[in-house]
Amino acid sequence: MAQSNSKGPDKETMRNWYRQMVLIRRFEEKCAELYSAGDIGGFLHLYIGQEAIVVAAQSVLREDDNIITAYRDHGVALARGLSTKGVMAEMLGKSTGVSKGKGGSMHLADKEKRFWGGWAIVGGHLPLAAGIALADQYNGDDRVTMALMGDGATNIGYFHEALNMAAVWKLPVVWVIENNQYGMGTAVTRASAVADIAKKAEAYGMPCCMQVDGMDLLELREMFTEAVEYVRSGEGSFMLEAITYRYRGHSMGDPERYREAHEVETRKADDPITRWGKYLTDKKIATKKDLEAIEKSAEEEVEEAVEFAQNSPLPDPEELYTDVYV
Amino acid sequence: MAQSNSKGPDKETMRNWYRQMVLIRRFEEKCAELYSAGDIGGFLHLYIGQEAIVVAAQSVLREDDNIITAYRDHGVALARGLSTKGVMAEMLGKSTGVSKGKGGSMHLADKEKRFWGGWAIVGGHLPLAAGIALADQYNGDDRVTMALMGDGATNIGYFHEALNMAAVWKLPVVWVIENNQYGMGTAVTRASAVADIAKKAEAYGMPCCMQVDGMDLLELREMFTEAVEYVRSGEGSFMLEAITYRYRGHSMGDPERYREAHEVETRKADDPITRWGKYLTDKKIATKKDLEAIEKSAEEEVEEAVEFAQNSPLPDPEELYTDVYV
Amino acid sequence: MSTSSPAQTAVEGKTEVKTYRQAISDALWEEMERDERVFIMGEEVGVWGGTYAVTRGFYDHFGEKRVRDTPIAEMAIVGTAVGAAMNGLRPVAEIMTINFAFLALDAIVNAAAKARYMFGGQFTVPMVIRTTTGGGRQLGATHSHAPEPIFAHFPGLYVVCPSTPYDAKGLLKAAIRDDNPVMFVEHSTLYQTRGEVPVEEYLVPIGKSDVKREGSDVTIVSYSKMTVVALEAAAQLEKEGISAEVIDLRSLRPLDTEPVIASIKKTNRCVVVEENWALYGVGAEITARIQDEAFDWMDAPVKRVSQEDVPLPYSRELEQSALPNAEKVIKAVKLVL
Amino acid sequence: MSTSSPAQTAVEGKTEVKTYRQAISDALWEEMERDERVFIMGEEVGVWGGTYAVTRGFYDHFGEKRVRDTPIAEMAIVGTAVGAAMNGLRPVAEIMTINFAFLALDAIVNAAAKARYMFGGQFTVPMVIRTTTGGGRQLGATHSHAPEPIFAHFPGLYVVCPSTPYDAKGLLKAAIRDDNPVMFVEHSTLYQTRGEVPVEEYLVPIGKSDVKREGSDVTIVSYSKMTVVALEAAAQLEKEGISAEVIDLRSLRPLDTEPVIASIKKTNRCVVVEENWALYGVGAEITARIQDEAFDWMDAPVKRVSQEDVPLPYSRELEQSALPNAEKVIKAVKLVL
Ligand SMILES: Cc1ncc(C[n+]2csc(CCOP(=O)(O)OP(=O)(O)O)c2C)c(N)n1
Ligand SMILES: Cc1ncc(C[n+]2csc(CCOP(=O)(O)OP(=O)(O)O)c2C)c(N)n1
Ligand SMILES: [Mg+2]
Ligand SMILES: [Mg+2]
Repeated sequence: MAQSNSKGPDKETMRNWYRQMVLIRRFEEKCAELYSAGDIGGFLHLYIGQEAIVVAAQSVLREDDNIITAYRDHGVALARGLSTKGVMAEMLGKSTGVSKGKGGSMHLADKEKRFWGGWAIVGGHLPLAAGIALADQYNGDDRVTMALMGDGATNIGYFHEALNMAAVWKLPVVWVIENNQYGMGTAVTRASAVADIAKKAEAYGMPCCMQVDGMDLLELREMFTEAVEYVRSGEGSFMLEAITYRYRGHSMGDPERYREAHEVETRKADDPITRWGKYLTDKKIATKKDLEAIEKSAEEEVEEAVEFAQNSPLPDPEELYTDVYV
Repeated sequence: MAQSNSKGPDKETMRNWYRQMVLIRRFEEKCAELYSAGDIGGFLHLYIGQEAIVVAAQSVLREDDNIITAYRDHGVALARGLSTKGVMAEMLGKSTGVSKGKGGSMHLADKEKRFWGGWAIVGGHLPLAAGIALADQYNGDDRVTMALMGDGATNIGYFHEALNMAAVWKLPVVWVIENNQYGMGTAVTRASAVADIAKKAEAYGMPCCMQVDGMDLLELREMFTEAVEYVRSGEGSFMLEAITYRYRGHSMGDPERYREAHEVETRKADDPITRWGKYLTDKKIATKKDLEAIEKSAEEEVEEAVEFAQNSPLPDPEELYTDVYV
Repeated sequence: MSTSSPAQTAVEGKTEVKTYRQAISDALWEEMERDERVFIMGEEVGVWGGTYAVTRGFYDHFGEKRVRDTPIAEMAIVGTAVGAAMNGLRPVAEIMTINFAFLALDAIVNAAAKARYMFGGQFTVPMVIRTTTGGGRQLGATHSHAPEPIFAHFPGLYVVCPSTPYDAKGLLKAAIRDDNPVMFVEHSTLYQTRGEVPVEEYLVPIGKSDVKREGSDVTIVSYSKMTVVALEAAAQLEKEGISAEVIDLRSLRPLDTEPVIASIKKTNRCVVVEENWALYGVGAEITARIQDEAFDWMDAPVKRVSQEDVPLPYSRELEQSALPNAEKVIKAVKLVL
Repeated sequence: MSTSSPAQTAVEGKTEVKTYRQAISDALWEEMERDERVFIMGEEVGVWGGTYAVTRGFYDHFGEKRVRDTPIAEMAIVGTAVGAAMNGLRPVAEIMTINFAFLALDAIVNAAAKARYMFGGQFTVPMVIRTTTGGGRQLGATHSHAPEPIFAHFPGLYVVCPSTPYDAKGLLKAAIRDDNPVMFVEHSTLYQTRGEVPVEEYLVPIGKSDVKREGSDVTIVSYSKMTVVALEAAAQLEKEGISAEVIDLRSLRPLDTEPVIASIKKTNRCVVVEENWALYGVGAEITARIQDEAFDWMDAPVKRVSQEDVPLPYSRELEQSALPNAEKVIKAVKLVL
């Protein structure tokens, strides 16, 4: 899965990144549909617009590295290679879901794949990331833990405590800020004293990549490679801020009073998938037809996942009482 | 009380700073005695070694400015002009105490004097400082709020949330870090990712004075003047880090396994009171005899306070039930 | 001033039908109009208009000085409000949902609730923490708590949990005017419910339980959303010839059990309906008081209808099966009859 | 394995007298020797040796990898321990006093207690949160809480509160070996108390209440320090010819009321002694269970002896007057007789 050799990725791999991004987007679009139809409940946070980040991140991680994120977690799940069926079944609250239908959209995880979960309390997963990394460091494993968070999360106490502790203990964590310009409806500058969020790394004496273009898969990969190498070398934590944008509302039902439609349209013009598709065709790594085939296959995968999920049974009523304690 | 005119303080005022520092030290020494004798209970955190900071701070504040601190609060109380008797009576849990005997050493306050309290949860008073300042800003008052905290407090979530909010809202607070090298037994560098604590100000885009010599009353005054002027001008918050040292244990009963006796001795050699006394005599602002007289008068004030406290009645048993609700 | 509720009694004077959401919004609006010192701060209360749309229109009308969007920083939201309250303002601090209030527990308990006592009565902390509670919306385990009793454990604080538009409006206005810190807990599945609300200004005093329905066979005690569930159960029981009295606690601190005891002396039987987990919950406290104050009047043990003792799952059917509902209440009533 | 306690029963096998502090220290030490994955982290646990001296000598012996001083950062202390536990270690996270655990409530409730359920059982969180509780030391309102029931409200967590050196050692070892998150609450005024502790290794199972003293006239239910108070009261009552049975809950979650119910069926009378405030506390829960499960055996209402419903003041006499003591327990017993 990982491609961190110096020769650079092969064409197949590069096409696969395209597929991953498309898969995430189609998946998200389908979720929106299913939510409107009442098949998905709760809160639904879509990753549309941000796909390049997690695909780039995942592309430089080893299979045995760790990843953890917040509630906007479908992208991580799919890029990490969780089964699309299992993820979709979770959306529908079915027993075949990755969390047995108990977690829902915000609480996907796969222990085997070392995806330690989507967590819905803003910032709450950040000390968990530190702890996961601590266990590896403790055991002498050279695994890296990647922790994704939003811009808004950098204002909460958890962020400060976790990053400081990680820095003091030189824990092997790549802290990734997905700066999509808003925490719900609050623009970064209305909530954070510094617009340039990566400045916060200075308070922890932590190296960082600032303002990475989160719409550019290659730039992201370069920066993630640097970050992961640094962290794996045992030097401690690293922070990376990717500038991105979510096209959809914060979650379904967002009245979006905080931005103009044209702002969204402008941003959409710089779409990470379109951009990567163009790169692939420009560089003759894929033809237009290849891309169409990929898109089709991704769509089919999503359709099959929906079918699987819809045909899956609900959790047994007795499941209510399991998993509370070991 | 305040002396922020450009002509500089008069001699009387300068001698009075000496008296304030001496008063605090004598008061603290007496508290240690009374604690050992069992007259004071709970936790007792002495301010010995750090006296110059609060005296300098207070010397540049207006009477109607605000001040708030943590549990190491006797110095603030005395410098702020709370009655020594009332403070000592509080130590002894008497009804004549500044908090009616309900607060004790860690919870002194005087609303009239706008000393908003000593607070015993590390960092817990920092958002309170923001809120006090917010009320002034809201009302168009040009008051400054001064919030003192220890080095250890800069690692807790409260610090981050409060400072970020204060910066976003441009609240008129001078954030003062009394870096006495340890949070209980943990040296700064073992707890904070950055040894140079004022670096944390950068995460809030906040101006700061780094590494002010906390044993030098004049340097402190200069820096406090700058900070207070900046804040009063409406530009927002300012951070100031004073390097200091507590001679005594963290609280009574500290086994002090984290430092060598000679470290303490070395630091004591650079005592703020001795230094200020020397300045006064060198500059002929006071004679040795003057200083001795001041010391004697401070001691008497403390003795009178003890007598007052000891002769004061305990709170009426019914006081248990008052002040819970308005 | 009337403490009756539209759920059972005709409100005196002219009324109009309002949603719980609108009633709360009106209360806040009126208090902000009345008193310049009242302001609201919290996540998304401004530009967004409140995630439950309670403050829609406030930002444009009152401006950003009095309708303050905050960073995601629950400890600071509450702590800052405490400081502002001590220094003369009357903040309404919104914690988006009560789940996030766990992060602010220290500020609530050690600052808001203690500031007065600990300094010998020097300070007052006239503030309201508005928040919203409850499960049943498939939000998963972290976002579906109804933990009011843990906050109500602490002296120095009031905890108010209205169940109707009438109560919500009158109690929020009373909370804002109160000089003590009040946690005002709305229920996220009640915002759309409707009820009569007086056109004229009124207050509902904090700390008075309210008989929402009179009955003679059994007493059902509840609060917040569970009052609606209890009333549903009572309506169904009536068809079976069972007359249930429903008492709405309205606040968990102060806890007014007088009407409960009076009712028990009439019905001799009681069921408590609470959305929280049973352990150390509201049902436990009510039961303890009843057996202490009406021991000889009890003909059967008090039964508690509570959330199943598990974290709430996402899957709809599973989640619903964990929550109290009218059916479970009816079953419990039949057990005590 | 014996669940009896030195407070009332001879422990089998060879024993030695130890303080509560030493018993806890020994338990932790032995478990760290036994299992490389066990480590301790918290404020001042290392160089200082623990503010209550429980980890004195650990730093030198086990080194800084396994005895980790942390910044003052309670949310991160608990959260980091949760992550480490999920990833294979068995952390003991010390929160210096339970007052500071309010800051970590979200990490305790939404991470530690939910991680297993919410992800369908994928994760285990084998960790212990060691902390110390209680008032009575003139620490003032912010530093004198005994709020165990608010933590015990939440499923997914265990809350253990030992009252004797024997229980403390056996329960801490059991907690460390348990695969669930356990909050282990020591009492700050019990560290100096002494009792018999077996020389041989033993465990005390979590979730079993313990009859600390047999009696026939009245049942006194308590936990932690209040068990000591209850035993004191029982000893005095004996002189007056009143035979009190004392039951130590030992854990508030799981809550084992079987021995309580059995005892009530014998004595028909009960007093609960709790250090926390009464409202939504332990006494409420115990009372609710008793009246539910032993309704017909009750000859008098259960009485609760709790902390007065005020924040604890600093002044010694005032503070003492707010806390439960033997005298108050005796008074309550006489009320129910
Ligand atoms: C502690 C806490 N407070 C508030 C919320 C409600 N909330 C959910 S997401 C969110 C915004 C987070 O913004 P950001 O971190 O930028 O992530 P994004 O949603 O943009 O990916 C808020 C306020 C929460 N889940 N947790
Ligand atoms: C939230 C919280 N955690 C822990 C403590 C215990 N404690 C009291 S003082 C202190 C050290 C604080 O150090 P610092 O901020 O440097 O202040 P100093 O005592 O040196 O003045 C600690 C850990 C507390 N009071 N509050
Ligand atoms: Mg964002
Ligand atoms: Mg310090």
